[in-house]
Amino acid sequence: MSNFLISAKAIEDIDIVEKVSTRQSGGYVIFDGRVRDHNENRDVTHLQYQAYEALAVKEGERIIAEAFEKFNIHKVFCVHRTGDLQIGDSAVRLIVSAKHRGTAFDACEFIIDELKIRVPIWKNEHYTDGSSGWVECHECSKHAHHHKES
Amino acid sequence: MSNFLISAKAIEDIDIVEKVSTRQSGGYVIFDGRVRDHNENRDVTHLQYQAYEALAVKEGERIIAEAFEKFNIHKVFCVHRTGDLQIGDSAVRLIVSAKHRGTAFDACEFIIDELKIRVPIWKNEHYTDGSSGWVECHECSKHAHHHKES
Amino acid sequence: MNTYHLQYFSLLGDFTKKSCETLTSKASTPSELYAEIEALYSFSHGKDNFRVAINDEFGEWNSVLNDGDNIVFIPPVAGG
Amino acid sequence: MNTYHLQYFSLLGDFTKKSCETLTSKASTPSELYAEIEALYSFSHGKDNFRVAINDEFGEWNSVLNDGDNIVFIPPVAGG
Repeated sequence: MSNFLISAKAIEDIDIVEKVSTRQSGGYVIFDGRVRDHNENRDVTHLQYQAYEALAVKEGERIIAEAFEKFNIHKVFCVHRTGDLQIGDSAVRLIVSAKHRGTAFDACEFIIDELKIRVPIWKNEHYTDGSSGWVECHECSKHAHHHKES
Repeated sequence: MSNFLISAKAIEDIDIVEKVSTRQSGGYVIFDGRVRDHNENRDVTHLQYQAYEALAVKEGERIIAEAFEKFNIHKVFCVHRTGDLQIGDSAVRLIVSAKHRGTAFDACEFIIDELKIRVPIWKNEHYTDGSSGWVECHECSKHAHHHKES
Repeated sequence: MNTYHLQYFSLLGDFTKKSCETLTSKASTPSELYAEIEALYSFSHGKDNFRVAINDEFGEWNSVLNDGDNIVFIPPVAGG
Repeated sequence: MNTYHLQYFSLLGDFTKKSCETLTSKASTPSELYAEIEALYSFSHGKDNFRVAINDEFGEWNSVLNDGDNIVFIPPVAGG
Protein backbone atom coordinates (compact mmCIF):
# COMPACT_ATOMS: atom_id res chain seq x y z
CA MET A 1 0.00 0.00 0.00
CA SER A 2 1.24 3.46 -0.86
CA ASN A 3 1.82 5.71 2.12
CA PHE A 4 1.20 8.88 0.09
CA LEU A 5 -2.32 9.45 -1.12
CA ILE A 6 -4.10 12.08 -3.20
CA SER A 7 -7.79 12.21 -2.25
CA ALA A 8 -10.71 13.98 -3.92
CA LYS A 9 -12.82 13.15 -0.86
CA ALA A 10 -12.78 14.57 2.67
CA ILE A 11 -9.71 13.35 4.54
CA GLU A 12 -11.39 13.96 7.90
CA ASP A 13 -12.96 10.52 7.46
CA ILE A 14 -9.66 8.65 7.08
CA ASP A 15 -8.29 6.96 10.22
CA ILE A 16 -4.68 8.00 9.73
CA VAL A 17 -3.56 6.81 13.17
CA GLU A 18 -4.50 3.21 12.39
CA LYS A 19 -2.21 3.35 9.33
CA VAL A 20 0.96 3.95 11.37
CA SER A 21 0.24 2.23 14.70
CA THR A 22 2.85 -0.21 15.97
CA ARG A 23 3.40 -1.71 19.41
CA GLN A 24 6.95 -0.35 19.35
CA SER A 25 5.93 3.28 18.79
CA GLY A 26 5.84 5.70 21.72
CA GLY A 27 5.61 8.95 19.76
CA TYR A 28 3.05 9.88 17.10
CA VAL A 29 3.25 13.34 15.54
CA ILE A 30 0.49 14.58 13.28
CA PHE A 31 0.43 17.63 11.05
CA ASP A 32 -3.04 18.73 9.99
CA GLY A 33 -3.01 21.60 7.47
CA ARG A 34 -6.34 23.38 7.11
CA VAL A 35 -7.85 26.09 4.98
CA ARG A 36 -7.67 29.38 6.83
CA ASP A 37 -9.83 32.41 6.21
CA HIS A 38 -7.04 34.69 5.06
CA ASN A 39 -3.74 34.64 3.20
CA GLU A 40 -1.30 37.50 2.83
CA ASN A 41 -3.86 40.01 4.11
CA ARG A 42 -6.65 38.90 1.78
CA ASP A 43 -9.89 37.34 3.04
CA VAL A 44 -10.35 33.85 1.64
CA THR A 45 -13.83 32.35 1.11
CA HIS A 46 -12.87 28.90 -0.25
CA LEU A 47 -10.33 27.27 -2.53
CA GLN A 48 -9.52 24.49 -4.94
CA TYR A 49 -6.52 22.18 -4.96
CA GLN A 50 -5.30 20.60 -8.18
CA ALA A 51 -2.72 17.80 -8.28
CA TYR A 52 -0.65 16.20 -11.00
CA GLU A 53 -1.41 12.92 -9.32
CA ALA A 54 0.98 10.52 -11.07
CA LEU A 55 4.03 12.62 -10.26
CA ALA A 56 2.71 13.90 -6.93
CA VAL A 57 2.48 10.36 -5.57
CA LYS A 58 5.96 9.46 -6.85
CA GLU A 59 7.51 12.59 -5.38
CA GLY A 60 5.58 12.20 -2.12
CA GLU A 61 6.86 8.65 -1.77
CA ARG A 62 10.40 9.79 -2.52
CA ILE A 63 10.18 12.37 0.26
CA ILE A 64 8.93 9.72 2.68
CA ALA A 65 11.77 7.38 1.62
CA GLU A 66 14.24 10.20 2.33
CA ALA A 67 12.66 10.66 5.78
CA PHE A 68 13.20 6.95 6.51
CA GLU A 69 16.88 7.36 5.55
CA LYS A 70 17.37 10.47 7.69
CA PHE A 71 15.31 9.60 10.78
CA ASN A 72 14.81 6.55 12.96
CA ILE A 73 11.04 6.30 12.43
CA HIS A 74 8.55 3.44 12.22
CA LYS A 75 5.77 4.40 9.80
CA VAL A 76 4.49 7.36 7.80
CA PHE A 77 1.17 8.13 6.16
CA CYS A 78 0.25 11.27 4.24
CA VAL A 79 -2.88 12.30 2.38
CA HIS A 80 -3.49 15.51 0.40
CA ARG A 81 -6.84 16.79 -0.83
CA THR A 82 -7.85 17.87 -4.32
CA GLY A 83 -11.04 19.65 -5.33
CA ASP A 84 -13.15 22.23 -3.52
CA LEU A 85 -12.38 23.02 0.11
CA GLN A 86 -14.08 25.32 2.60
CA ILE A 87 -12.56 27.24 5.53
CA GLY A 88 -11.56 24.77 8.23
CA ASP A 89 -11.34 21.75 5.90
CA SER A 90 -8.17 19.67 6.11
CA ALA A 91 -6.00 20.08 3.01
CA VAL A 92 -3.28 17.71 4.15
CA ARG A 93 -2.78 15.27 7.00
CA LEU A 94 0.53 13.65 7.79
CA ILE A 95 1.38 11.24 10.60
CA VAL A 96 4.70 9.79 11.69
CA SER A 97 5.24 7.09 14.31
CA ALA A 98 8.57 6.50 16.04
CA LYS A 99 10.02 5.08 19.21
CA HIS A 100 10.83 8.56 20.52
CA ARG A 101 9.04 11.84 20.04
CA GLY A 102 12.04 13.86 18.86
CA THR A 103 12.54 11.87 15.69
CA ALA A 104 8.79 11.86 15.01
CA PHE A 105 8.70 15.68 15.25
CA ASP A 106 11.78 16.09 13.05
CA ALA A 107 10.56 13.66 10.39
CA CYS A 108 7.06 15.15 10.32
CA GLU A 109 8.39 18.66 9.86
CA PHE A 110 10.92 17.51 7.22
CA ILE A 111 8.21 15.75 5.17
CA ILE A 112 5.73 18.63 5.21
CA ASP A 113 8.47 21.17 4.39
CA GLU A 114 9.61 19.10 1.39
CA LEU A 115 6.06 18.38 0.29
CA LYS A 116 5.30 22.10 0.10
CA ILE A 117 8.22 22.85 -2.21
CA ARG A 118 8.44 19.67 -4.30
CA VAL A 119 5.07 17.98 -4.80
CA PRO A 120 3.10 19.19 -7.86
CA ILE A 121 -0.07 20.43 -6.18
CA TRP A 122 -1.59 23.86 -6.79
CA LYS A 123 -4.00 26.03 -4.85
CA ASN A 124 -6.53 28.44 -6.35
CA GLU A 125 -7.74 30.86 -3.69
CA HIS A 126 -11.09 32.65 -3.90
CA TYR A 127 -11.40 35.98 -2.13
CA THR A 128 -14.29 37.90 -0.61
CA ASP A 129 -14.14 40.46 -3.44
CA GLY A 130 -15.02 37.69 -5.93
CA SER A 131 -11.56 37.42 -7.47
CA SER A 132 -9.37 34.34 -7.38
CA GLY A 133 -5.77 33.44 -8.01
CA TRP A 134 -3.23 30.63 -8.09
CA VAL A 135 -0.96 30.85 -5.08
CA GLU A 136 2.80 30.81 -5.49
CA CYS A 137 4.61 30.03 -2.31
CA HIS A 138 7.85 31.92 -1.98
CA GLU A 139 9.78 28.89 -0.80
CA CYS A 140 8.94 26.83 -3.89
CA SER A 141 9.93 29.66 -6.23
CA LYS A 142 13.30 29.74 -4.53
CA HIS A 143 13.52 25.98 -4.79
CA ALA A 144 12.87 26.00 -8.55
CA HIS A 145 15.52 28.69 -8.99
CA HIS A 146 17.95 26.64 -7.03
CA HIS A 147 17.29 23.63 -9.25
CA LYS A 148 17.84 25.65 -12.39
CA GLU A 149 21.05 27.17 -11.18
CA SER A 150 22.56 23.96 -9.85
CA MET B 1 -12.21 26.09 30.61
CA SER B 2 -8.77 24.76 31.43
CA ASN B 3 -6.63 23.74 28.50
CA PHE B 4 -4.69 21.19 30.55
CA LEU B 5 -6.58 18.16 31.72
CA ILE B 6 -5.80 15.07 33.80
CA SER B 7 -8.10 12.23 32.79
CA ALA B 8 -8.69 8.84 34.41
CA LYS B 9 -10.66 7.81 31.32
CA ALA B 10 -9.51 6.93 27.80
CA ILE B 11 -8.37 10.05 25.96
CA GLU B 12 -8.96 8.41 22.58
CA ASP B 13 -12.60 9.48 22.97
CA ILE B 14 -11.85 13.19 23.41
CA ASP B 15 -12.19 15.34 20.29
CA ILE B 16 -9.04 17.39 20.82
CA VAL B 17 -9.16 19.04 17.40
CA GLU B 18 -12.50 20.68 18.14
CA LYS B 19 -10.94 22.30 21.24
CA VAL B 20 -8.38 24.32 19.25
CA SER B 21 -10.11 24.92 15.90
CA THR B 22 -10.22 28.50 14.66
CA ARG B 23 -10.93 29.91 11.22
CA GLN B 24 -7.56 31.70 11.33
CA SER B 25 -5.51 28.54 11.90
CA GLY B 26 -3.70 26.89 8.99
CA GLY B 27 -1.44 24.58 10.97
CA TYR B 28 -2.45 22.04 13.60
CA VAL B 29 0.26 19.91 15.19
CA ILE B 30 -0.64 16.98 17.41
CA PHE B 31 1.59 14.92 19.66
CA ASP B 32 0.12 11.56 20.67
CA GLY B 33 2.26 9.71 23.22
CA ARG B 34 1.42 6.04 23.54
CA VAL B 35 2.45 3.10 25.68
CA ARG B 36 5.08 1.06 23.84
CA ASP B 37 5.92 -2.56 24.45
CA HIS B 38 9.46 -1.97 25.66
CA ASN B 39 11.56 0.56 27.58
CA GLU B 40 15.33 0.52 27.99
CA ASN B 41 15.55 -3.05 26.70
CA ARG B 42 12.84 -4.44 28.98
CA ASP B 43 9.55 -5.84 27.67
CA VAL B 44 6.60 -3.90 29.04
CA THR B 45 3.18 -5.53 29.51
CA HIS B 46 1.20 -2.57 30.84
CA LEU B 47 1.60 0.41 33.15
CA GLN B 48 -0.01 2.82 35.56
CA TYR B 49 0.19 6.59 35.60
CA GLN B 50 -0.22 8.55 38.82
CA ALA B 51 -0.66 12.33 38.93
CA TYR B 52 -0.55 14.94 41.67
CA GLU B 53 -3.49 16.53 39.95
CA ALA B 54 -3.75 19.90 41.72
CA LEU B 55 -0.15 20.82 40.98
CA ALA B 56 0.00 19.00 37.63
CA VAL B 57 -2.80 21.15 36.25
CA LYS B 58 -1.21 24.36 37.58
CA GLU B 59 2.21 23.48 36.16
CA GLY B 60 0.69 22.30 32.86
CA GLU B 61 -1.15 25.61 32.51
CA ARG B 62 2.04 27.54 33.33
CA ILE B 63 3.87 25.68 30.56
CA ILE B 64 1.09 26.49 28.11
CA ALA B 65 1.17 30.15 29.19
CA GLU B 66 4.93 30.18 28.53
CA ALA B 67 4.29 28.70 25.07
CA PHE B 68 1.87 31.55 24.31
CA GLU B 69 4.57 34.03 25.32
CA LYS B 70 7.27 32.39 23.21
CA PHE B 71 5.30 31.41 20.09
CA ASN B 72 2.69 33.05 17.90
CA ILE B 73 0.02 30.37 18.36
CA HIS B 74 -3.77 30.38 18.50
CA LYS B 75 -4.92 27.63 20.90
CA VAL B 76 -3.54 24.71 22.90
CA PHE B 77 -5.17 21.69 24.48
CA CYS B 78 -3.42 18.93 26.42
CA VAL B 79 -4.74 15.88 28.24
CA HIS B 80 -2.75 13.31 30.23
CA ARG B 81 -4.00 9.94 31.42
CA THR B 82 -3.90 8.45 34.89
CA GLY B 83 -4.66 4.85 35.88
CA ASP B 84 -4.08 1.56 34.06
CA LEU B 85 -2.90 1.67 30.45
CA GLN B 86 -2.24 -1.12 27.95
CA ILE B 87 0.24 -1.22 25.07
CA GLY B 88 -0.94 1.19 22.36
CA ASP B 89 -3.09 3.31 24.67
CA SER B 90 -2.59 7.07 24.49
CA ALA B 91 -0.90 8.42 27.63
CA VAL B 92 -0.89 12.04 26.50
CA ARG B 93 -2.36 14.04 23.65
CA LEU B 94 -1.40 17.61 22.89
CA ILE B 95 -2.61 19.82 20.07
CA VAL B 96 -1.52 23.30 19.03
CA SER B 97 -3.15 25.49 16.39
CA ALA B 98 -1.38 28.40 14.72
CA LYS B 99 -1.47 30.45 11.57
CA HIS B 100 1.70 28.77 10.29
CA ARG B 101 3.00 25.24 10.77
CA GLY B 102 6.48 26.19 11.99
CA THR B 103 5.26 27.88 15.15
CA ALA B 104 2.79 25.04 15.79
CA PHE B 105 5.61 22.47 15.57
CA ASP B 106 7.91 24.50 17.81
CA ALA B 107 5.24 25.17 20.44
CA CYS B 108 4.05 21.54 20.48
CA GLU B 109 7.58 20.23 20.99
CA PHE B 110 8.31 22.87 23.65
CA ILE B 111 5.20 21.99 25.64
CA ILE B 112 5.73 18.22 25.60
CA ASP B 113 9.44 18.63 26.48
CA GLU B 114 8.58 20.83 29.46
CA LEU B 115 5.68 18.61 30.51
CA LYS B 116 8.00 15.61 30.72
CA ILE B 117 10.43 17.29 33.08
CA ARG B 118 8.16 19.55 35.14
CA VAL B 119 4.66 18.12 35.59
CA PRO B 120 4.21 15.82 38.63
CA ILE B 121 3.12 12.62 36.90
CA TRP B 122 4.67 9.20 37.54
CA LYS B 123 4.78 5.99 35.57
CA ASN B 124 4.91 2.49 37.04
CA GLU B 125 5.98 0.00 34.38
CA HIS B 126 5.12 -3.70 34.55
CA TYR B 127 7.47 -6.11 32.80
CA THR B 128 7.04 -9.55 31.26
CA ASP B 129 9.01 -11.13 34.11
CA GLY B 130 6.32 -9.97 36.55
CA SER B 131 8.36 -7.21 38.16
CA SER B 132 7.47 -3.52 38.07
CA GLY B 133 9.16 -0.23 38.76
CA TRP B 134 8.70 3.51 38.86
CA VAL B 135 10.38 5.11 35.90
CA GLU B 136 12.85 7.95 36.36
CA CYS B 137 13.48 9.85 33.21
CA HIS B 138 17.05 11.04 32.94
CA GLU B 139 16.04 14.50 31.80
CA CYS B 140 13.91 15.18 34.86
CA SER B 141 16.66 14.05 37.23
CA LYS B 142 18.98 16.55 35.58
CA HIS B 143 16.26 19.17 35.83
CA ALA B 144 15.82 18.64 39.58
CA HIS B 145 19.59 18.84 40.05
CA HIS B 146 19.65 22.06 38.12
CA HIS B 147 16.95 23.50 40.35
CA LYS B 148 18.81 22.53 43.47
CA GLU B 149 22.11 23.92 42.30
CA SER B 150 20.76 27.21 40.98
CA MET C 1 7.05 16.01 -36.42
CA ASN C 2 6.33 14.36 -33.06
CA THR C 3 3.08 13.83 -31.20
CA TYR C 4 3.03 15.00 -27.57
CA HIS C 5 0.40 14.51 -24.89
CA LEU C 6 0.14 17.54 -22.62
CA GLN C 7 -1.64 18.18 -19.32
CA TYR C 8 -2.22 21.73 -18.11
CA PHE C 9 -2.32 22.63 -14.43
CA SER C 10 -2.73 25.83 -12.45
CA LEU C 11 -2.42 29.01 -14.50
CA LEU C 12 -1.57 27.04 -17.64
CA GLY C 13 -5.07 25.61 -17.48
CA ASP C 14 -6.37 29.18 -17.33
CA PHE C 15 -4.22 30.28 -20.30
CA THR C 16 -5.15 27.31 -22.50
CA LYS C 17 -8.68 26.75 -21.16
CA LYS C 18 -7.89 23.03 -21.33
CA SER C 19 -6.79 20.36 -18.90
CA CYS C 20 -5.06 18.28 -21.59
CA GLU C 21 -4.52 17.90 -25.30
CA THR C 22 -2.47 16.05 -27.90
CA LEU C 23 -0.30 18.21 -30.19
CA THR C 24 1.71 17.52 -33.31
CA SER C 25 4.84 19.62 -33.10
CA LYS C 26 8.32 20.01 -34.46
CA ALA C 27 9.61 21.03 -31.03
CA SER C 28 12.33 18.64 -29.87
CA THR C 29 12.83 19.92 -26.32
CA PRO C 30 10.47 21.05 -23.52
CA SER C 31 11.81 24.61 -23.96
CA GLU C 32 10.81 24.68 -27.62
CA LEU C 33 7.46 23.08 -26.86
CA TYR C 34 6.73 25.63 -24.14
CA ALA C 35 7.48 28.51 -26.54
CA GLU C 36 5.10 26.94 -29.04
CA ILE C 37 2.32 26.72 -26.44
CA GLU C 38 2.84 30.38 -25.52
CA ALA C 39 2.48 31.36 -29.16
CA LEU C 40 -0.48 29.03 -29.78
CA TYR C 41 -2.49 30.40 -26.86
CA SER C 42 -1.18 33.97 -27.08
CA PHE C 43 0.18 34.30 -23.57
CA SER C 44 3.59 35.34 -22.44
CA HIS C 45 4.19 34.22 -18.91
CA GLY C 46 7.69 32.81 -19.28
CA LYS C 47 8.81 29.72 -17.45
CA ASP C 48 10.91 31.19 -14.68
CA ASN C 49 10.44 28.96 -11.60
CA PHE C 50 8.63 26.37 -13.73
CA ARG C 51 9.80 22.80 -13.96
CA VAL C 52 8.94 20.19 -16.56
CA ALA C 53 7.89 16.55 -16.32
CA ILE C 54 8.43 14.02 -19.12
CA ASN C 55 6.44 10.78 -18.83
CA ASP C 56 5.58 11.48 -15.18
CA GLU C 57 9.17 12.17 -14.10
CA PHE C 58 10.95 15.48 -13.62
CA GLY C 59 12.98 16.31 -16.75
CA GLU C 60 15.25 19.01 -18.10
CA TRP C 61 14.25 21.93 -20.30
CA ASN C 62 16.78 20.82 -22.92
CA SER C 63 16.03 17.07 -22.78
CA VAL C 64 15.45 15.54 -26.21
CA LEU C 65 11.79 14.55 -26.53
CA ASN C 66 10.51 11.40 -28.16
CA ASP C 67 7.38 10.84 -30.17
CA GLY C 68 4.43 10.08 -27.88
CA ASP C 69 5.95 11.64 -24.75
CA ASN C 70 3.67 12.94 -22.01
CA ILE C 71 4.72 16.46 -21.10
CA VAL C 72 3.64 18.55 -18.13
CA PHE C 73 4.87 22.06 -17.45
CA ILE C 74 4.92 22.60 -13.69
CA PRO C 75 4.26 26.11 -12.38
CA PRO C 76 5.42 26.89 -8.83
CA VAL C 77 3.62 24.46 -6.53
CA ALA C 78 1.55 25.34 -3.48
CA GLY C 79 0.54 22.16 -1.70
CA GLY C 80 0.08 21.71 2.02
CA MET D 1 3.90 20.77 67.17
CA ASN D 2 2.22 21.32 63.80
CA THR D 3 -0.27 19.23 61.87
CA TYR D 4 0.64 18.47 58.25
CA HIS D 5 -1.40 16.80 55.53
CA LEU D 6 0.76 14.62 53.30
CA GLN D 7 0.15 12.88 49.98
CA TYR D 8 2.47 10.11 48.81
CA PHE D 9 3.15 9.43 45.14
CA SER D 10 5.32 7.03 43.18
CA LEU D 11 7.89 5.17 45.25
CA LEU D 12 6.91 7.11 48.39
CA GLY D 13 3.53 5.40 48.17
CA ASP D 14 5.37 2.06 48.04
CA PHE D 15 7.54 2.96 51.05
CA THR D 16 4.67 4.20 53.21
CA LYS D 17 1.94 1.91 51.80
CA LYS D 18 -0.33 4.95 51.96
CA SER D 19 -1.58 7.55 49.51
CA CYS D 20 -2.07 10.21 52.18
CA GLU D 21 -2.07 10.86 55.89
CA THR D 22 -2.18 13.58 58.52
CA LEU D 23 0.82 13.82 60.85
CA THR D 24 1.56 15.76 64.00
CA SER D 25 5.22 16.75 63.87
CA LYS D 26 7.76 19.12 65.30
CA ALA D 27 9.45 19.44 61.88
CA SER D 28 9.46 23.07 60.77
CA THR D 29 10.82 22.60 57.22
CA PRO D 30 10.16 20.07 54.43
CA SER D 31 13.72 18.75 54.93
CA GLU D 32 13.05 17.95 58.56
CA LEU D 33 9.66 16.47 57.73
CA TYR D 34 11.16 14.24 55.02
CA ALA D 35 13.78 12.90 57.46
CA GLU D 36 10.97 12.16 59.90
CA ILE D 37 9.04 10.20 57.25
CA GLU D 38 12.14 8.21 56.36
CA ALA D 39 12.59 7.26 60.04
CA LEU D 40 8.90 6.58 60.57
CA TYR D 41 8.65 4.17 57.62
CA SER D 42 12.18 2.78 57.90
CA PHE D 43 13.40 3.63 54.44
CA SER D 44 16.47 5.54 53.38
CA HIS D 45 16.08 6.73 49.83
CA GLY D 46 17.32 10.28 50.25
CA LYS D 47 15.75 13.20 48.41
CA ASP D 48 18.29 13.80 45.67
CA ASN D 49 16.35 14.91 42.58
CA PHE D 50 13.17 15.26 44.63
CA ARG D 51 11.22 18.48 44.86
CA VAL D 52 8.66 19.54 47.43
CA ALA D 53 5.21 21.14 47.13
CA ILE D 54 3.63 23.19 49.89
CA ASN D 55 -0.11 23.82 49.56
CA ASP D 56 -0.09 22.70 45.91
CA GLU D 57 2.81 24.96 44.88
CA PHE D 58 6.48 24.17 44.49
CA GLY D 59 8.37 25.14 47.66
CA GLU D 60 11.88 25.07 49.04
CA TRP D 61 13.37 22.39 51.27
CA ASN D 62 14.15 25.00 53.91
CA SER D 63 10.83 26.92 53.72
CA VAL D 64 9.22 27.47 57.11
CA LEU D 65 6.06 25.36 57.36
CA ASN D 66 2.82 26.46 58.93
CA ASP D 67 0.31 24.46 60.90
CA GLY D 68 -2.14 22.74 58.55
CA ASP D 69 0.08 22.87 55.46
CA ASN D 70 -0.38 20.32 52.72
CA ILE D 71 2.97 18.78 51.86
CA VAL D 72 3.91 16.61 48.89
CA PHE D 73 7.38 15.23 48.27
CA ILE D 74 7.88 14.92 44.53
CA PRO D 75 10.12 12.13 43.23
CA PRO D 76 11.53 12.49 39.70
CA VAL D 77 8.56 12.74 37.34
CA ALA D 78 7.92 10.64 34.26
CA GLY D 79 4.87 11.98 32.47
CA GLY D 80 4.30 11.95 28.73
